[in-house]
Amino acid sequence: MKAVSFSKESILGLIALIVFILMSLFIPGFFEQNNLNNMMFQLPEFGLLALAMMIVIVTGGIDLSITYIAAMSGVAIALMQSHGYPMLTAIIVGIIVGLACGLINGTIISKIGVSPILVTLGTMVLFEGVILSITKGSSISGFSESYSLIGNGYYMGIVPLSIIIFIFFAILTGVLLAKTKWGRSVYMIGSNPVATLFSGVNNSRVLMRVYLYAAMLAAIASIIMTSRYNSAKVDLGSSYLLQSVSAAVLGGTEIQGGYGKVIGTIYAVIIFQMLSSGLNLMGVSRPIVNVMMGVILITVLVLNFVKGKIEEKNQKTAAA
Amino acid sequence: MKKFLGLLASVVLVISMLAGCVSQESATGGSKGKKEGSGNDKIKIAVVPKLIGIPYFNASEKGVIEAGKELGVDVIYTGPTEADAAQQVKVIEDLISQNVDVIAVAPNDAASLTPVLKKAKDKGIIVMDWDTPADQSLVELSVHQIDDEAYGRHIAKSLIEKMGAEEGEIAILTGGLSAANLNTWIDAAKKELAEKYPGIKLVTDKIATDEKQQVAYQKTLDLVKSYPNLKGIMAFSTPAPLGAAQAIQEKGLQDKIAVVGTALPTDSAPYLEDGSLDVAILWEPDKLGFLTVALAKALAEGKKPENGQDIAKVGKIELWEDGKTVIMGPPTDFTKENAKDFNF
Amino acid sequence: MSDYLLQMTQISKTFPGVKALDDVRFEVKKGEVHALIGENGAGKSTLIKILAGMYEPDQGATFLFEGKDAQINKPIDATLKGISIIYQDLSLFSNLSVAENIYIGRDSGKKPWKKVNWNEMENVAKKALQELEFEIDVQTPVEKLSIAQQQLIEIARALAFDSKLIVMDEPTSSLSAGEVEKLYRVINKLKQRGISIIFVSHKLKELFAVSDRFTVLRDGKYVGTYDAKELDEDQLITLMVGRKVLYEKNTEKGLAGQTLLELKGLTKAGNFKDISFELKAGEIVGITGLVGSGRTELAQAIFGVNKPDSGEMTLNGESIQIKSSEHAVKKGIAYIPESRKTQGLILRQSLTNNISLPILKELRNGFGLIKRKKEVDLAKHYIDTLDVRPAHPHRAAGDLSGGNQQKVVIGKWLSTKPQILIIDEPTNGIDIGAKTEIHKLLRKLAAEGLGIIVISSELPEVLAVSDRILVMRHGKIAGELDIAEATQENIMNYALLGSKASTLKKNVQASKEVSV
Amino acid sequence: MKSILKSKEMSIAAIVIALCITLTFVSPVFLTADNLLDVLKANSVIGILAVGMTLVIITGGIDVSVAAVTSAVCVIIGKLMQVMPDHFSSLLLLFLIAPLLGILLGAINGVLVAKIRIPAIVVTLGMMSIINGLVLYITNGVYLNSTNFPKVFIQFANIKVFGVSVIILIFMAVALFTWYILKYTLIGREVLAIGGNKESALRVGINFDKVQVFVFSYMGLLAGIAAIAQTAYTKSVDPNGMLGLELLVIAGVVLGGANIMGGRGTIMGTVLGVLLLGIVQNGLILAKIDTFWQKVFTGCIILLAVSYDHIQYKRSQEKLAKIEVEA
Repeated sequence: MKAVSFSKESILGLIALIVFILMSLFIPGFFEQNNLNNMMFQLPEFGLLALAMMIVIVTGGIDLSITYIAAMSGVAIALMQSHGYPMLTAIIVGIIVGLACGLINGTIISKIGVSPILVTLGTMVLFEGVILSITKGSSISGFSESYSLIGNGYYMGIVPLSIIIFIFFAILTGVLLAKTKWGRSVYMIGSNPVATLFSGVNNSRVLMRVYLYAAMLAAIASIIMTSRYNSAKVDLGSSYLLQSVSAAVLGGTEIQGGYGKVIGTIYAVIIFQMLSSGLNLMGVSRPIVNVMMGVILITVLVLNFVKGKIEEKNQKTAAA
Repeated sequence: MKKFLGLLASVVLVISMLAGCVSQESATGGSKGKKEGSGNDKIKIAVVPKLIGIPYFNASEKGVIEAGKELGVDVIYTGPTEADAAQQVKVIEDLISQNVDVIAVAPNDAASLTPVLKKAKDKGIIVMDWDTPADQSLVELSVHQIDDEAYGRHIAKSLIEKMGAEEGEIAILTGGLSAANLNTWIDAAKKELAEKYPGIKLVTDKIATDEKQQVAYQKTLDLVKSYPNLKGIMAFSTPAPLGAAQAIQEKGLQDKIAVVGTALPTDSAPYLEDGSLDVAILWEPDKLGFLTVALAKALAEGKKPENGQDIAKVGKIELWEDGKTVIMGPPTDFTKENAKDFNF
Repeated sequence: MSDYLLQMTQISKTFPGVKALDDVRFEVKKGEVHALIGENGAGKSTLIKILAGMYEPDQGATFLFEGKDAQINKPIDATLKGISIIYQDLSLFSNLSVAENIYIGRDSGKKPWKKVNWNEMENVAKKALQELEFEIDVQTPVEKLSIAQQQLIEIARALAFDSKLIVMDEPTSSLSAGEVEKLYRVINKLKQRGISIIFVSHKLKELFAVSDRFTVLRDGKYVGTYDAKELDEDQLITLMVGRKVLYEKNTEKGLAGQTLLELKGLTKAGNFKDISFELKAGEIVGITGLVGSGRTELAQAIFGVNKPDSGEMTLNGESIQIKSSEHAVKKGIAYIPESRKTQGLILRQSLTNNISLPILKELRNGFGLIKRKKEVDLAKHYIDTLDVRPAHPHRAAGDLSGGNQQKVVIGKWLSTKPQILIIDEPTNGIDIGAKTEIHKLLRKLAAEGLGIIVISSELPEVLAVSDRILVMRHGKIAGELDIAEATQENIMNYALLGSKASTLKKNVQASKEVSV
Repeated sequence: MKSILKSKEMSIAAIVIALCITLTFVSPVFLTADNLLDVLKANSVIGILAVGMTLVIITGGIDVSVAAVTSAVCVIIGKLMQVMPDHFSSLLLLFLIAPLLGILLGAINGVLVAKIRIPAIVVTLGMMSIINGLVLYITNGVYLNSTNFPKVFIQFANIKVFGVSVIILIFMAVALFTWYILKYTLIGREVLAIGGNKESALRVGINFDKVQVFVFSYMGLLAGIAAIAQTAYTKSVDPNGMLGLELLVIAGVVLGGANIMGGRGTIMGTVLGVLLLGIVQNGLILAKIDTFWQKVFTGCIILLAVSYDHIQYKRSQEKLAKIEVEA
């Protein structure tokens, strides 16, 4: 209660800051325009997927199909554009395709009530299959020049456009979660679905929107990815699946649901991003980077545990 | 739903608002051209494989490292841990930050690398590809181990030869349905069959084996059961021929079904031995690595390769008329007899 | 010296911020039934959990069992010493069979590879059940049993353990009269065998029927230990609450206005059957009956979360089918469920967030964003009017005591301005002071024109608040009584027998049963 | 007890049987001993892991590091076999080392979950990342083929009893043994009890921490055994060969009727779940379904199976009348 100033998120922010300072000091090339820009270009797609995952986890679920939803809308956008449709139409269709995927997840989870991990396991395979049968496995490209600006362009010549899109959606997500009836219900369902239902909340509708919103974020991430990589393919961003779960959890989201903040997730994404870039600049072998990420994930949670123990002890002695 | 529509509208709005102010180039776009006085005059060459940690690219790494030592250049051999285009882009972006002189990349997905390679080029880095072609408008040089078309056809031809018959049923195994280079070879092989061997019947479309030996093994078992008249299997990607051969070995079908595929010699030795794998066709990946570095160094020094040029340790290379496509040479057939002679 | 089986002295227990027990002593003789009593929050359950090895007492506690110094740090220590505990919320495994549930824990602490002997397990279980005269296939999974049956399984478990000391926390709360009698017989048998029993109950009548001695706790402190013969019920209550309290039967009849809700033949298989009654504005209808008689299921059907199979429901004269809880809220129906902690409140969330949850829709500004200030003000309003303590709108609901939590739940529903309020066990687990407060509040709300349905097992409570009383039995309405003619006797007759006629034996007649 | 066990496995068994009947009509090859044994053999490794995962999931946990642990053990025993003499004792040593390694890695998971109270999915996710990274770093992905393996291991891998491969036998043995543990040992019943009601389990003196460490260590043990089976199956070690397998393992368990929230799950169900997945894979080729549509079919079958199972479960819950309503 009194430790408001030391919330999980602010500690994480502090860690992010320390990592940044250390890397800037000790890794040549880290604190350079070029590298900083790189990081800003790389972060949005991962950040958006991590946010999507976070929201789902806050309700106590998980979405294993998220990267394939992204790939699905990416393929839709690529197909539309390569068939000569205007960029905006293509983007809208892409988002609609993503939402349709979310609708499938949402329907089975919220209406039938099957557990999210099972449903999304199934849809993950299903979506992958659908993309494969559409693309025959090959990558689809043929984007307009202006489309590539979304992922590669600068706004006003300084800030990467994609990071602005990310910030926009991060704020949007933050506001939706903290300030709307839906967002509030998301936390409530994650904390106690029965009591929430008994308070007149339509749990099923809230869940449906959660999976739709996650799918929409995935679709936005796929717009950035397809634009950046100039193509769409079945495994577009597939390596982000477990990373986004890790980022959400490192960001303080409780895997059982009920708690999770946008800012925490963003800090976690930034930490992952800096680690990956920094260690690469140092020439650390790629697999070792993965090892480090695992170690950090576990270490932070052990630290949280220890911190909790100490606080408990302090409170006890204070009360006695 | 209303809210989502609203959201959508606002997204569109924001995009259109921003669109006016967006440009490809950063205004403060940093240093064009090569960094001066980096303290180290050695040429820095980065070689990026599709992924690291698989035998094929490990073998290439050996060649790259060796070339680095022998030719006196700094080499960096790094790539993603998964064959994921997104990760590969990151690796290259990080390499750009390290101010290398040359980047040679084996793209997982050529199109997806175009923007980042363009960025590298703009920074004054020489861009080339190896193993698999990238966007040809960006690369200075394209080093091919093999002529893809010829390679695919060669594999098909070898299969027919090993089957000992110009008709019958065959099947194709592949690493992943979305692997571009494998698809190119498969298409070439199919073309060869269609053109020259009309008696050959492909029983089903290529079957994915997830780059895993045990999956290839299972699928082969299923195949020989479903198609009892199967005479031959072409297996693309390095684990696939091993799995296929293992199945043949176990079911004792060495004489009935011919297996031809793209595998490394040491791995295939146990199967070549008893004929469950008839021939493994590949090139020598370490040579490819070596060649890539050698040509990269020459390029950084301003020298272009020539047709028929003899590269030490590699041999005569072939240069296409476009002036940038280099072919290392014909594929190597690894057989029972010669497999022991290779150490990769 | 040692005719004492258990001697606990200088027992204190501090939780972060609270001193739950303060220098308590508790001594149980061999072969006696010892009642542990006190209001909710007096520290009974903390004491029991210390005895059970679930909690560790603060420094300085002494603990003698059979005259010897005893260390009980883990539940297994208690089990090995022969202490069995029957918790009020039961400790059963719904996925396991009756036999296993009875046998479980017997081997705890033994080698993990010890072979489970299913035959022995079933024999032990059968024997224990025989003693309880409870006939059931021991292979039945517990999830298929009714609550009353589950409670018997729990008792059978303690019997099967050959325990020296059995703690029973509210063992009769869902037993029928016949089953209660069986339990008494079992208790007497155990006593004769020299087994000691600690009995925790709110039903004073029951306590006097079985107990030899009482130990009274108040506010975490030891009040005293008394012989059953030296006290009467009034004295006991005074000891417990420090003052004399009893609640009065309701005499002021509410002003029944126009009909709000009418049910006609509402039926759901396995839940309730052929329910018909009406609720008028300004009146309180009490629904009572044993736990498991279908009361809660009926309430949830009205609230839209348990859809009936057939029957008709009219609201303000219009036929309606409530499709969901959201729909119910929209139509002005509020439902306060029985379990505050799991169904009524979201414990980890703040009071504000809990109170505003049903009406978030109305707290939005033009952009659809929640007006936080208005929300907090609303919460403050209900915190003040209902006198919730501590009156801090940002505290987590879980930090509050039971009575205050219940007020928060009521506040939550009042914020929706309902026309019908259904409240299930309104004062379950709430101390007596808060109980009367809540009763008064309900009467006040009715006087303001609300139609209220109170579901309760506590007859004094039903009598204290209702204008009319419906008694449910086996999913049907067994009888309806006007407050003027209602007595505990005729209610119990309906609940147990389905008729007004009194054929019950004297000791279950609960003539003057006072529940605290 | 028996009746409910049956009903829980009923729906999955029904699906498996329906699929088998369909496939028998589609392809005459399906219902041959040869094919069925192949299917069993191909899914033995997943089956062994799924059996262990069943225990983890019954207690309400999950272990996504199984594939990583298995490949780590594969790599280590593969390296060992390169230097082992061709003697029977090598085989014995292998059967000692592999399970021990597995137990060690599993116990680390268990301790982190039980003592530090980090959610199982997070611990094992971290472990997966660490182990995979290390394996890749150390091996560089290099294959170890059977050329240098002791002959005795190859002989062992080729053992068949009445035409049934030793790998299937290992799977069967593991399944039976685990079934026995669950049904007849104290620890097995404690696993079920904890899954059923954690709070009650604590009250009756079950040591929750101990049981959690046990299930994760047991999972590790089976991962060690699975590593032997995998090596015997492929007769080589591919450090990348198990990537992504954890999802299949979990899918097998939950298809088999285990509740991901804990409490519900049987070995029989899991074996059926794994078989269902295996038969689908096998059937897709036998039924000559177009390559590109195979995943679509698999996804649909998973979705149908889990939805069907859940609807059945909900119905059975509805039927469990809590109140004896008078007629």
